[in-house]
Amino acid sequence: MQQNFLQVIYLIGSITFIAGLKYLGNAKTARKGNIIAAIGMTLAILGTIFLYENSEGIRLQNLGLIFGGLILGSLLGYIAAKRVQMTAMPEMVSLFNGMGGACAMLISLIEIQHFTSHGIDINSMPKGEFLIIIIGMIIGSVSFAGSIIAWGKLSGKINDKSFGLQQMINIGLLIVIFGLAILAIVSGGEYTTQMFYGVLVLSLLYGILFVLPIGGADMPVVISLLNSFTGVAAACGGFLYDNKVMLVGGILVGSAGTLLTMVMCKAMNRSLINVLIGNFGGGAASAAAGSSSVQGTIKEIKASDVAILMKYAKKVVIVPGYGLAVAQAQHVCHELETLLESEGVDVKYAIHPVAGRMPGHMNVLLAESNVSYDKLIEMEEINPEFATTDVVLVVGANDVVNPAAKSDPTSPIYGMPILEVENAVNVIVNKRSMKAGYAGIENELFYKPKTSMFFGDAKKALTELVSEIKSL
Amino acid sequence: MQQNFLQVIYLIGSITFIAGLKYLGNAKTARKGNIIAAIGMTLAILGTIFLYENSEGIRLQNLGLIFGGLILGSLLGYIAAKRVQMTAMPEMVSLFNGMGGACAMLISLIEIQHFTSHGIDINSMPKGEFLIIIIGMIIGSVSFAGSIIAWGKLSGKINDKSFGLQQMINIGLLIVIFGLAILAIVSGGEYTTQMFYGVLVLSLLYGILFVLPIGGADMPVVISLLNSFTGVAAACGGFLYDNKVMLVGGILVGSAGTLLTMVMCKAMNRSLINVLIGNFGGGAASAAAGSSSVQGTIKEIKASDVAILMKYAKKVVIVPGYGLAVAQAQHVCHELETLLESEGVDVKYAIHPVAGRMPGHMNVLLAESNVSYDKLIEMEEINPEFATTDVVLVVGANDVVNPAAKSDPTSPIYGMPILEVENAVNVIVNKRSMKAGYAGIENELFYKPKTSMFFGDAKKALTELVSEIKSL
Amino acid sequence: MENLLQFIKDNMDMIYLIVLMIFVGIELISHVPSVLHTPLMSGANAIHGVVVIGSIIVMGQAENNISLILGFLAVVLGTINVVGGFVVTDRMLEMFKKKK
Amino acid sequence: MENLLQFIKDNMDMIYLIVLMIFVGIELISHVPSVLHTPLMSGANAIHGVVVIGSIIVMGQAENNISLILGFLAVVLGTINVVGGFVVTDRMLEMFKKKK
Ligand SMILES: NC(=O)c1ccc[n+]([C@@H]2O[C@H](COP(=O)([O-])OP(=O)(O)OC[C@H]3O[C@@H](n4cnc5c(N)ncnc54)[C@H](OP(=O)(O)O)[C@@H]3O)[C@@H](O)[C@H]2O)c1
Ligand SMILES: NC(=O)c1ccc[n+]([C@@H]2O[C@H](COP(=O)([O-])OP(=O)(O)OC[C@H]3O[C@@H](n4cnc5c(N)ncnc54)[C@H](OP(=O)(O)O)[C@@H]3O)[C@@H](O)[C@H]2O)c1
Repeated sequence: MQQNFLQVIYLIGSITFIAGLKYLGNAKTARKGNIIAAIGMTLAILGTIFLYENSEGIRLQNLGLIFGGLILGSLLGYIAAKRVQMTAMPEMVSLFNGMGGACAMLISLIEIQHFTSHGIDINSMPKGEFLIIIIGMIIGSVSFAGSIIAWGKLSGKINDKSFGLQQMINIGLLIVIFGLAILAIVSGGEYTTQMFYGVLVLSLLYGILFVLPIGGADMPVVISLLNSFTGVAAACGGFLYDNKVMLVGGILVGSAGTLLTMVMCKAMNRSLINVLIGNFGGGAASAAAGSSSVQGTIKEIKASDVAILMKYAKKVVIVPGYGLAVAQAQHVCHELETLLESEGVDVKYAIHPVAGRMPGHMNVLLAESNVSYDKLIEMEEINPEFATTDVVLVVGANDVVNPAAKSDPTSPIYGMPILEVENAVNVIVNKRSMKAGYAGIENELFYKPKTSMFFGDAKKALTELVSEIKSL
Repeated sequence: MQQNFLQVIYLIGSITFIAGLKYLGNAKTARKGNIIAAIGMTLAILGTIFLYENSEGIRLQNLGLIFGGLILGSLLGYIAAKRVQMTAMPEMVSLFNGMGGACAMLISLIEIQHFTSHGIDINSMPKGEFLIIIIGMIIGSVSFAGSIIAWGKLSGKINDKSFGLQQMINIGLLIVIFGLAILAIVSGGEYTTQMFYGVLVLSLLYGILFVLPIGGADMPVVISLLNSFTGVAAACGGFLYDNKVMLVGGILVGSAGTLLTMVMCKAMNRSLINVLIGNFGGGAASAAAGSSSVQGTIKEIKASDVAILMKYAKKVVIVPGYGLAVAQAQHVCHELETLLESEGVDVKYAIHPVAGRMPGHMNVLLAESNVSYDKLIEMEEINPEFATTDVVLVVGANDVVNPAAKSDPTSPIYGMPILEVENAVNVIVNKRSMKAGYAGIENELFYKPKTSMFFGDAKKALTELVSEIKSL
Repeated sequence: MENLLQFIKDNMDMIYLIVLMIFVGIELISHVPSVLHTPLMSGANAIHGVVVIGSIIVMGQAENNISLILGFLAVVLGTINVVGGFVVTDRMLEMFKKKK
Repeated sequence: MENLLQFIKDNMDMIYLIVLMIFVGIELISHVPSVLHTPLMSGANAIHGVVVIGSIIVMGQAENNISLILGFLAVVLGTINVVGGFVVTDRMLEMFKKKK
């Protein structure tokens, strides 16, 4: 009876996961979706604790410790999630993802340990079960180790490291891991346990080596991929315990995550293979930046002149980019916007889908400083408007306004849709130097007669600009 | 072994159905999707014939008759599908749908007959099984009878018939059907078999009465609804025989069909309830047509004047509507288009999503007369173009160009997006009279100074127009 | 209540299948352009012709004449649904293909 | 080969479940605007935290100290994944809400 009830709870949980993910895909319902899934998860967890019986009808033991773990985990998770800076969210997600992977890994470890601690020969374990345990462990530990590295890179604790034979070594490692795993399952010899632990160690190593060479800016894609890995690891747990809600949740994240990864790659105009092997977001970028192919003279402009231009403009469009996020200039940017609006200037933001370093980065960033949602205009909508714009202020953006994406078929960003700022009357670009952005390529826009460069750190430059406008 | 193999075949069949339906939803892949699903279906049918064993391990008997039925059915289906006129496709679909419903109904009948012919008390049948059989029969026969009526109405063999208490009677009938069905299942008395046949007869009657009062123009919606009914009936069969491919195919069509029905209603700016109860597509329309609220004078134009206007235009947009289909004027319309193009006029077609009497009606119709796909422009795309159009020729369309949809909140079509032809320099409307269209309402457009009425049957009028242009 | 729970438990796999199929069906349709509604309806119509499998099973176990006749009829009608459905859909879609 | 077929047959329901879930997952994502990618990733991240249920089950059957310690760790980590995931997603989405 109670078991049947638990199954119904699991069904409800599964439905909330699907419905939640569906709602998450729509801006209007996204928050509701998240809450729905969270409620389903709570139900499923509490149901398990109070109603679960194993095949012999025995209830769960150690309830005290379980609750202790739940409370401790909730506290830690809640505090971490509440404390994290908006700009540090991607690495936070990566860290949480790593925890999930570690959890899957530990489950497999305990299952094996459980078996061997009774002095039973591990080879007597049903093959199917062993297979699932070992797959869950491999995926879980790769996801764990990889996520930790991704977190370290994004938060600047670990640098890109790549050496010559990296890809070869990784592929070799993968082969060894799966070879050893198969051997452990079928051999039936006396070293099965040792092989199992060998697989564990190598998987962790692989997770590290897999993520280490990938450029820091490609991390959102990698995190999304590791996310779907953890989903598959959770699904393995569902198989193992014949637990439908784990299976549904796991596979759902596995498939949705894989597709999301591909969609993200596409928005950046790159292929997944490229991200994983190409190493283009990291070292290569800085290397390429040295070789300048675009020639011409640039025009500098001072804050006081920018102030005059903007104050007497009818319509100003601000193009935020990665530099705005790095400089944490969103608040002063909002101040600039309200100031101009109070002077009767029409101010809008042009949001490129992959500006910044994560999808929606600019929306999140500007929303943090209370910029109204209506002022954030998507690329397709704003592009026709540039023709009627007096001043475009590009703040820390580079690739997303690079005309090479439209004109130069040899450019690595060729084909990516861009913000067509050159149609405006004046273009003012704020950045610290002439250095390239993420894609590591020169930007012809900076050399156009219409364009004036307004050098400086975004936060400082905008602060100066605001005080200049005020003093006019 | 063979049973396992059959299960794999069913799995493949199920996947082809899902993938097929997915591909059908995209113009580029739609044909492939249809073929994929057809292949899966063939596999599933052949697999069943050669591999199926019942729970006692007995193979299927009567293979000769089964093949005979398959061959006869294939021939009839193939010929009917190949012979049918493009414009008669909706009623053909309805007829096919009715066959599927009849098939589901017959399965239930045979199951019961099978039971009783062995002299076993029908009440000893497991309740769950009986429930499924009876539900399958009710839905199947409603779908069968309803589809036949829908077919009759669309092909003009049956007229709309509605009388005062229609809705009351239908609801009462439904209550009796389900009451009797429940009684048959739970009572266990000696009249169970009689009750079963009673349910059958009443269900058929309900199917007839349900569709009879609905306006002919609402038939596409009704067919789509009956389509999803047959899906559910097929799913009942899947339950009965624990047959996954039937279950998957049935539920897929059941849920997709229900949503499609709703989407279709929405495109016509009507609610499903309205279609089923409202009776607005039929009698009401002609009734309302009498009461004219729009006043003004109309301007008539002769073919020779239209010819001059069009020949010396730079850009002409043709707006096809239901009248074009009725008059079968698509071929002469294409002739007109090529003639004008050869004179250097830029000719396009403006396709409203619900022009005609089925979604996509205009596309299908014009494609039949070999109009190039690039010339068919969807509403959202063509609307901004009217401003630069010299002559709009409206052929047998009415509601889809009615400005009341935008300006008059009391109009039944208020809120429906329309083709904004009034922005063009000249609007020429071809129809036979001043009668209303499907929605039964007056059209202010006809009284505008820009508009000239070009009366006559579409085929005749366009033929005349073509010869006038030639003789210029 | 207990009965109901037991029934749900026993048919859990079916229920998951049904729930998921409903999601799949709805998701598949919700982004379809309106031009494709009629072919889509027609294609779905052919797919529910899968009910013919039920009639084949029933026919293959028929023992008396009434069953045989009704079964034969069911197979014929079901097959018409399947074959006619797919062919008519293909004809509709043929018209949509891009012409040069 | 026979083994494989038998295995497939025995796990047919699971296989249907998996296949359908994959369809559902893909369909759900394929029409999502790119602004929502990060919250979506984060929400999905919280959902796979369902793995914590596995750790609860394993923990509830643990008998020796190593299992207890590892199990406790697993529960804590899994819970961090779940709670942190949902909370951080909510925070992200909070920023998207329309402000007047
Ligand atoms: N959104 C995503 O999901 C995502 C994920 C991964 C990769 N990407 C990629 O990231 C790129 C995004 O384009 P983007 O235009 O936003 O950025 P970008 O092309 O990377 O350019 C950023 C620019 O900001 C400047 N900058 C850095 N720090 C600054 C500071 N403190 N003050 C002022 N300027 C500063 C840099 O120039 P200086 O050094 O001269 O100041 C740099 O050129 C695209 O190539 C996209 O494909 C996006
Ligand atoms: N597409 C769908 O899926 C679907 C389904 C159901 C309902 N509907 C509804 O159908 C309507 C479609 O709009 P529509 O503009 O295409 O058609 P409409 O509003 O029904 O108007 C058709 C017009 O064609 C004229 N006509 C009839 N026979 C003709 C002939 N032989 N030669 C020339 N003209 C002829 C009629 O006027 P005369 O009698 O004066 O000639 C009539 O006013 C919408 O209201 C829509 O909601 C659409």
